[in-house]
Amino acid sequence: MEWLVALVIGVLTASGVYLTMRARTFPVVLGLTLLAYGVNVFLFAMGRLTIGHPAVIDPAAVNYSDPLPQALVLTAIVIAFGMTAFLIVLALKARSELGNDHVDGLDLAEDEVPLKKNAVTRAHEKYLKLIKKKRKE
Amino acid sequence: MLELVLPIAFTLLAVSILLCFLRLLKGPDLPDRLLALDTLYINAIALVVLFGIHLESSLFFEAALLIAVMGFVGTLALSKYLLRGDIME
Amino acid sequence: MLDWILAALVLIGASFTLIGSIGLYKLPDFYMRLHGPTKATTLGVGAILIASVLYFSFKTDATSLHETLVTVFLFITAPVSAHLMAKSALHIKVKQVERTQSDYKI
Amino acid sequence: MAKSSFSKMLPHPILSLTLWAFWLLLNNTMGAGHIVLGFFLAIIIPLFTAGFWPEKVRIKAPLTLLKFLALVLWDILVANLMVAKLVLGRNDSLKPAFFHIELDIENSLGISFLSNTISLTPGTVSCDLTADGSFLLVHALHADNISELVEHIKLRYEAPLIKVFTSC
Amino acid sequence: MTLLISNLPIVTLLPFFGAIFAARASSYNRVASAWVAAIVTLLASALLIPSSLAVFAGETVIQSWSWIPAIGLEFAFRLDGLALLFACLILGIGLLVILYARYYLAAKDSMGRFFAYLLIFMGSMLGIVLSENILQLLVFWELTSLSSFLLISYWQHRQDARDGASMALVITGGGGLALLAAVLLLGNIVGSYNLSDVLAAGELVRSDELYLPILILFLVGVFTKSAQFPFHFWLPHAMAAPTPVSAYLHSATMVKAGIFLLARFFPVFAGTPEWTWLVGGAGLITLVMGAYMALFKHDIKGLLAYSTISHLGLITLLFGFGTHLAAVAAIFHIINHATFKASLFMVAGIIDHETGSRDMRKLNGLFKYMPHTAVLAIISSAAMAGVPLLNGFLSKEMFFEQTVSAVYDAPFMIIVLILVLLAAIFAVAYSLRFIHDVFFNGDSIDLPKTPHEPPTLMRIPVDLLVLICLAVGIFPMFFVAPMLAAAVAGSLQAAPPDYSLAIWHGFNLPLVMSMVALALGVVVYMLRDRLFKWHDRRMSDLDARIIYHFIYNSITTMASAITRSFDKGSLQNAIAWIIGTAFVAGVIGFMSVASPILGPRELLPVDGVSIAAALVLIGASIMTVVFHQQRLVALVMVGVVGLIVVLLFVKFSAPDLALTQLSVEIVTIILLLLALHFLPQTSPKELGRLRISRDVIISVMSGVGVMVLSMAVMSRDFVPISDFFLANAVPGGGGTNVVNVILVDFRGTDTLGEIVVLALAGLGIYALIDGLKLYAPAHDENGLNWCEDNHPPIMQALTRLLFPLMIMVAVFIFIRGHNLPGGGFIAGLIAAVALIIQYLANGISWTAQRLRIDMHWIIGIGLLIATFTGLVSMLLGYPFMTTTYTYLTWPIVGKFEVASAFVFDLGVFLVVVGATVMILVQLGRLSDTSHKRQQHLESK
Amino acid sequence: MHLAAWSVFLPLIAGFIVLFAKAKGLLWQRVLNLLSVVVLVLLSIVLIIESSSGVHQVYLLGNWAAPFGIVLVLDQLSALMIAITSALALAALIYAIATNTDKQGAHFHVLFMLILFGLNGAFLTGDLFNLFVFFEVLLLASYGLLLHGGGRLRTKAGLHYVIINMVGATLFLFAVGALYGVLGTLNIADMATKVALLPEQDLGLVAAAGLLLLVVFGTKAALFPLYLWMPTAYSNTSASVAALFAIMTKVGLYAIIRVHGTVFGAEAGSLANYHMPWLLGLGMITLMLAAFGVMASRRLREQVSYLVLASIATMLIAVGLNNPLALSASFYYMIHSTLMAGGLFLLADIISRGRGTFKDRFESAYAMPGAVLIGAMFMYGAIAMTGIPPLSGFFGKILILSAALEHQWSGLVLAVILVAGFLMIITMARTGSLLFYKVLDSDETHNPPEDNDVSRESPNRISTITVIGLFALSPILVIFAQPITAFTESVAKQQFDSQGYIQSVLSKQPVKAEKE
Ligand code: NA
Ligand code: NA
Repeated sequence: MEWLVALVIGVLTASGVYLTMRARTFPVVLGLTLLAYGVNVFLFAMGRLTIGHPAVIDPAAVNYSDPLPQALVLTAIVIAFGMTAFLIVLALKARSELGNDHVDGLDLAEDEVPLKKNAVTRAHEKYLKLIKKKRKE
Repeated sequence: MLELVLPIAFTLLAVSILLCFLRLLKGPDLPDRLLALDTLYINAIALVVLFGIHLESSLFFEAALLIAVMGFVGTLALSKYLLRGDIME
Repeated sequence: MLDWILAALVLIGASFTLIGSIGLYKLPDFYMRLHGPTKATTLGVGAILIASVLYFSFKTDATSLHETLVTVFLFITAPVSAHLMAKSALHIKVKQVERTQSDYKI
Repeated sequence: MAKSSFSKMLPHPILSLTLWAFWLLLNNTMGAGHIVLGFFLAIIIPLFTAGFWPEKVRIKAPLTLLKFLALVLWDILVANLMVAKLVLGRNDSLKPAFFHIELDIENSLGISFLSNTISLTPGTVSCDLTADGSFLLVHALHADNISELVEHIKLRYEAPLIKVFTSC
Repeated sequence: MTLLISNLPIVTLLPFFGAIFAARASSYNRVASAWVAAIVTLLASALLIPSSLAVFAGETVIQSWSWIPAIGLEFAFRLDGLALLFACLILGIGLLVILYARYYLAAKDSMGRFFAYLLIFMGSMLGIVLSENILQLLVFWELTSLSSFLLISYWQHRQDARDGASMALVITGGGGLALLAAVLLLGNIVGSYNLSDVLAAGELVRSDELYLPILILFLVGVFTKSAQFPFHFWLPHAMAAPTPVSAYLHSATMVKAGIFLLARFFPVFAGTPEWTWLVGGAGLITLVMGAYMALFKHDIKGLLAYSTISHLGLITLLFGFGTHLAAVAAIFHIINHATFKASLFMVAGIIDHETGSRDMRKLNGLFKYMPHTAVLAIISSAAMAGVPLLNGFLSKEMFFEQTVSAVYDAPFMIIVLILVLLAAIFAVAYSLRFIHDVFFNGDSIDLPKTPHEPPTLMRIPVDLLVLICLAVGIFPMFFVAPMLAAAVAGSLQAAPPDYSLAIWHGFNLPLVMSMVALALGVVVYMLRDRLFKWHDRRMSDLDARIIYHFIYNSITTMASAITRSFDKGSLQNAIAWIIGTAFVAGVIGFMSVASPILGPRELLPVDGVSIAAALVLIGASIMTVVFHQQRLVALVMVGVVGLIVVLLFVKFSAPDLALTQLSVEIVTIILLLLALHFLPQTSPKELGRLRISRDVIISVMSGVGVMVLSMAVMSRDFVPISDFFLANAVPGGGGTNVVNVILVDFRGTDTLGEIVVLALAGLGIYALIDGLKLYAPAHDENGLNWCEDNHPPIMQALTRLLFPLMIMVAVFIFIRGHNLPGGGFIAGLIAAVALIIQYLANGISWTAQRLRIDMHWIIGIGLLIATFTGLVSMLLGYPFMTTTYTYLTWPIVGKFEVASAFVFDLGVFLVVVGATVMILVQLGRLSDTSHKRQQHLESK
Repeated sequence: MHLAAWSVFLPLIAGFIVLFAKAKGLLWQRVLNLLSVVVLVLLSIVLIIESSSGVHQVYLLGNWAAPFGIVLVLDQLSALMIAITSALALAALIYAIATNTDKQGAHFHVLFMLILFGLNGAFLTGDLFNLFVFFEVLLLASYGLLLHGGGRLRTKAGLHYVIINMVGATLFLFAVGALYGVLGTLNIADMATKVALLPEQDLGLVAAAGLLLLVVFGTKAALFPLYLWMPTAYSNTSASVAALFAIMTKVGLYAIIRVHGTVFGAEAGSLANYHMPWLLGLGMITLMLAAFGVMASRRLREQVSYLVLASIATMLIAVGLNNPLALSASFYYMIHSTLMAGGLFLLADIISRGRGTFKDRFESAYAMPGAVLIGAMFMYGAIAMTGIPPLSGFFGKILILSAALEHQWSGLVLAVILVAGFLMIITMARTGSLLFYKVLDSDETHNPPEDNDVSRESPNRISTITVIGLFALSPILVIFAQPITAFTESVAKQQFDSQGYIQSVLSKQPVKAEKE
């Protein structure tokens, strides 16, 4: 079973890392979310795996899972949530300030293929033009 | 008897979640994937309750309850997203 | 006897859950797939929950009825999700199989 | 005067009752402590959530409701077996259908109950409600005769629900 | 009397304080600054007198205080003959320069700034020569570089001044750092930074294996400061400074600081072949090259600058000989050069000041306009050329004598002799040019001003200096002998050798050399036109400055290239570095000890559901990556991953985690959906194969790394501290849910921090969204209009029904948390979700009307409750966050527990509700403001 | 010891009081915040005095003995860190108020207080996971502060900063988790005792986790190759925040000294000090790259950021030298560089405001108002920061260099520090010359455009005084070098006495319940 969990941690981490290294904010947020899942499971697993022994004191129980990593993971989950929330809002702020959702503020990076323009992107462009015009005024 | 049936039940559920996952992969449209996710949530309830029976422990009941209470919120939000884009207005 | 009932319930529950997923997997269009989970799973989960009620009520000295709440919630929420998923699928014009009879055109 | 302060204290008595029961179920106990605690919560929580229930819920015929629920439970059982058969069988023989049901029920909670019921029972899923609330769009997994199906739904589910819920 | 035991530091620091006054004084009166400077100089000189008497009596005055004992830095001063000689030059010439500058500076020049800088320089220079501690010496050393920078760039609007200043700073500042290294290493060998100790440890230093590196570093410091080849080129560019500065810093004092060090450390370093070759070699080259270059400069200050370089080379060469007699000659020449060169610079300044030009091709026949100045110039130049009866002649004779005696010792030194003679010839030639080309040689061409004599007071400093040249030249025994003897004794740290200061030593080889030099010098000057042409054709490109600029630019370019190639401003790059480094660090750490990967712990068996769930998780995780360009799909995949993680927590006995993960998961999906509305729905496709492969490699490596790490740990046994928690949760914490007891009791501070994080996220997001306006699409990607039905009634009705039930569940989860899975955090999330569903189903305004609570308050009150629960225990004499609990028995209700941790958990609950709702609702409102803005824009 | 705990709780309480004061208006928030920071400064002075006895003061949060509960530990180093932080915070706050920075967005004062909560907590905690929590607190507050005021570049820098720190947080958890998984504890002192007794076959995991942790702290401390977030973040945020951030990198450094110094201290067996060569080597690379960065900078704020990077690199080198004298030197240098960097960031802002539309770009601009004073201050700051005599930077550097002499890499260390210093000196000379000497002549063809004149701000008196106040500490560091180095030596000595720390933490007993 440990191998399975280790594999899960590994895959979550690898996927998370890959997405975190993407150029657009939203995938990065997803990547960090996966990474957080990965590290939470890791941290949890550091108390070793136990089946059927929750750390709730019970006179009948013979042993318990390690409660400490669980408490740590709980804290870590909350913190990761706070951070993710902040980041996603920051991503919106960045889109507003930079005009795009590239992490470096580029409209189109060198190695990206421009998206086909659709109704929304066209409307967005129009909107940006309007704002520019207004700023000039 | 129960001891005999439980492994079978678990196996059925295992197949069930794999089928949901296959639908999740195939799509083809977003509502399909959404439905797969929703079904996974419900499968999870079954799994958790069954697991509780298996372990003779009621400590997992709240997990099942919460999945029932909150699991649908994700589906709700995603559907609303498709409908309105803006889920909170 | 209880053991047999429990076993049956558990087996029924698991089977119907599986059937729901089979429906999800193999039915030809989205609207049809919707039927699998919304129904099959309710009974599937329901049966297992009843098994749990019986199990904990009889195995331990206290009656355990709180599982019914799961069903209550599920009966409220599952159809709402289905309704909204269907509504959104209709909205974005997800295809239906040709043979669908309809007084309504997407 | 006394009545109004009572209704302020207990804006939704049925709800409070439900919540009390709910609490005891949640805790899986009939212990004295929880009966007291549940009682207080059953009073306090509706006060807090009162604003979210704009219209008063009145259940005219509680017995009808109970009968209705039993009926639905039975139908769900049947529906499951039926759908199981349809699902496991050859799917290309299925005759899916979209159809509208003209609603006579006006209470929104009633409509919702109806919609849920439809979704939970034989081979139908409620898909949309028209903006004015007068038609419900339903999808059937397999419908040989649509108008029969509509009639069935209206009679079996809508009629008792109309009895139970009165609209304000 | 305290004055007497601390007069040296006062002398040194006085000019620094004077600088402040000088800077301030100019705002009252233009000339006041000059007065301050002069008074400070006089005062310092007066303060020096008592100690000077002791020095002449053969003593070395040392005054020292402890400063940073850890490294042997003392606040220590020393006055011996050498220091006194230099102090006299600094103060004496300083005073004359101050007087001169007062007239030299134009009306628009800031007097205050000038004299302040000058005083800072003076103090720094005094600090160098008076320091007993060589670390402290270094402090002043760098200060002279700095003040020189300020003085050269005094006319800051001029490009040449700025360039010259920065070049001087680069060279001398860099040299200073080399010197610092030398001093540190030297101190390390000697075990002390005090000169007395260092000077006594010459033997030790010279035999140390680091002697050569130290010597080289030391000489880099010396040569840069004293403009020795190959570092000489900054000095001519420093001539952009006002002429008083050139006279003071760049001929009389600062450039002598390097020479001073040669004299100072003579007993430590000198006497080895390395010393002779390095010091002598550099001196010789500098001597010859400077003399040659001087002749070809058309700018009179340029001529003087190269002449200075040459004379400094001469002095360096003398020290390079390494003999005591040569050192005497060197020190003597220091005095002489300071006097005649300072006066020459002042003359150059007068010419510039009165004619508006320094170009010898324009300046001609000035004798008839300024005869007095001309006479002064002629005398000084003669001294520079080494004409008898002037001071320059005496030291030059001594110099020739030393060279000749060196030839006796080593015949190949004849080359040196020839080169020295060549330099002397050129010295005569350029001296002659300075006189003839400026004061005679026909009439001036296109001068900006009509020349005339300068103001008398401006000329007086020159008069005095020329007088000294004559006095020393004619009566050396009377005017200079005692000073010289004391200085030599100070430098050599030994009795001075026998030498004679007589004007006439008989008809010997040095005299012949002098005569030859004078004669051939005249000849060379006569041939100047041809020489200039030849020089312009062949030699004018030879300029060390070009190499300097090449090196400087190369370093700058390289710095930019390196910086830009590493710091590309690319986030992806930065993350790749961090993760890559983490991987490498982990691997290296693991490999550094020969530990096996797996331990002996028994593993759990695998079951089918686990495999299936793991497959789903892995598949969904990979699909998130595959579908990341279709964002909504990827989001659904993340949802699946989250769900399986919940199941994983259930499976492995962590119900609290399962509940938490589930609630957070739901809130996260809503959060991301709210945001996704304002973002593009798809990402552009990436083409960069290289980058993608790099990223794949990094991700796979980190995945494998983490997997191995977790497996390595999980397969080992360990003894955690958790048994304590299990044992004490009930008796100590009053709860059976150990995880919750840890959270609210054992490690309550973590939880406090955690809710602060959440509160901060809420507040931070509030601040971010404040005023944020985005583009809210009016239809979806495919151009499909949004569904008209913004609040589907069925959803509305049923979610309202759910609301009280969910609140009940939240209360339930909250209350039981201490004993069973649950707690304030999960309960808070459930309550928040309950509220958020209302917002989703019924809209913001509808819900907000019914929920008139500012979430700021909820957060604040939550924090308050949590913190004050902790503080209450402090009132009772226990540490912060100490909890307590008790059991009460009430009628009907029965026995129940009351725990302070419960109150703390209530705080947690409130913060979670407040922050979560605030975050999501803030985001939700965004569309409203954005829509309004769009309408506003479009209506225009 | 209650007092030390108060240095953590005071900013927390002040934080939400300031939050409540929002309703009362900005003035109230300002006054409350200033008051709190002043109290913190006074408190930190008391803490320094209190800690100077050399005894570790241990505070058992929740009255649970270590290693089970979380402990706060006050020693001389933590007292010093708190003092530097408070002093810097005071200056940053005054400047923010003087320039109305706090008006540019919501919740400035709350964030400001809570970052102090996080910082002081991080400096005092003796628990590794609790350190993580305090890190996250201070980071989230720092995100808010960094982004305060908004703007294109700032937002981009903030985005990078946030994401990188989230990656860092993940790494931190991996490291803490692995350490717990092997050692079974979270208390730093307890970890040290366990590492010393660990069998060979488990040592590799601890070594890996330790280096991973070094990467985490190294990222915070801006160690090569992890520093990429730092120059952009510092150069694009508001001045007062940048000034406050001068302490942020030191938190990473502090964590290395505290955690690695204790867990992998002299008694750690085969892992004793195994991280030191990394610090030293990477520190030297960082220093060189920082010097290049200073040369390559195109804006003043960027340049100052690289100067700060260089200063932190210098400290890392000093720590990596691993001897008490060097550590003492690094503390001396830290006091100096943190305060000077703070001042320099503020000054850069004054300059930027004074140059109008030219901002802090390296282009010739029209002479700024008050150029003489500002120019002098700039020169002063540059001298201090690049380590030219007679200001404190030079002495800090000499302290480090003389501590390096006995090290086997002494030649290299000397060369790197001196060469880097040289490059920075010449570059700063060029900068000063460009900003203050090479001004556009407003008389000639380039008349400053009307609107340009308007946007040039005269230096605000209070902000100027704030900078001068920070700068004035440099000569104090020089003049009173004897007592100050004596103090830093004692701080360093205490750090080298890991056993003292461990014993104090593990032997502290909870308060016994009083008799009923
Ligand atoms: Na919205
Ligand atoms: Na230590």
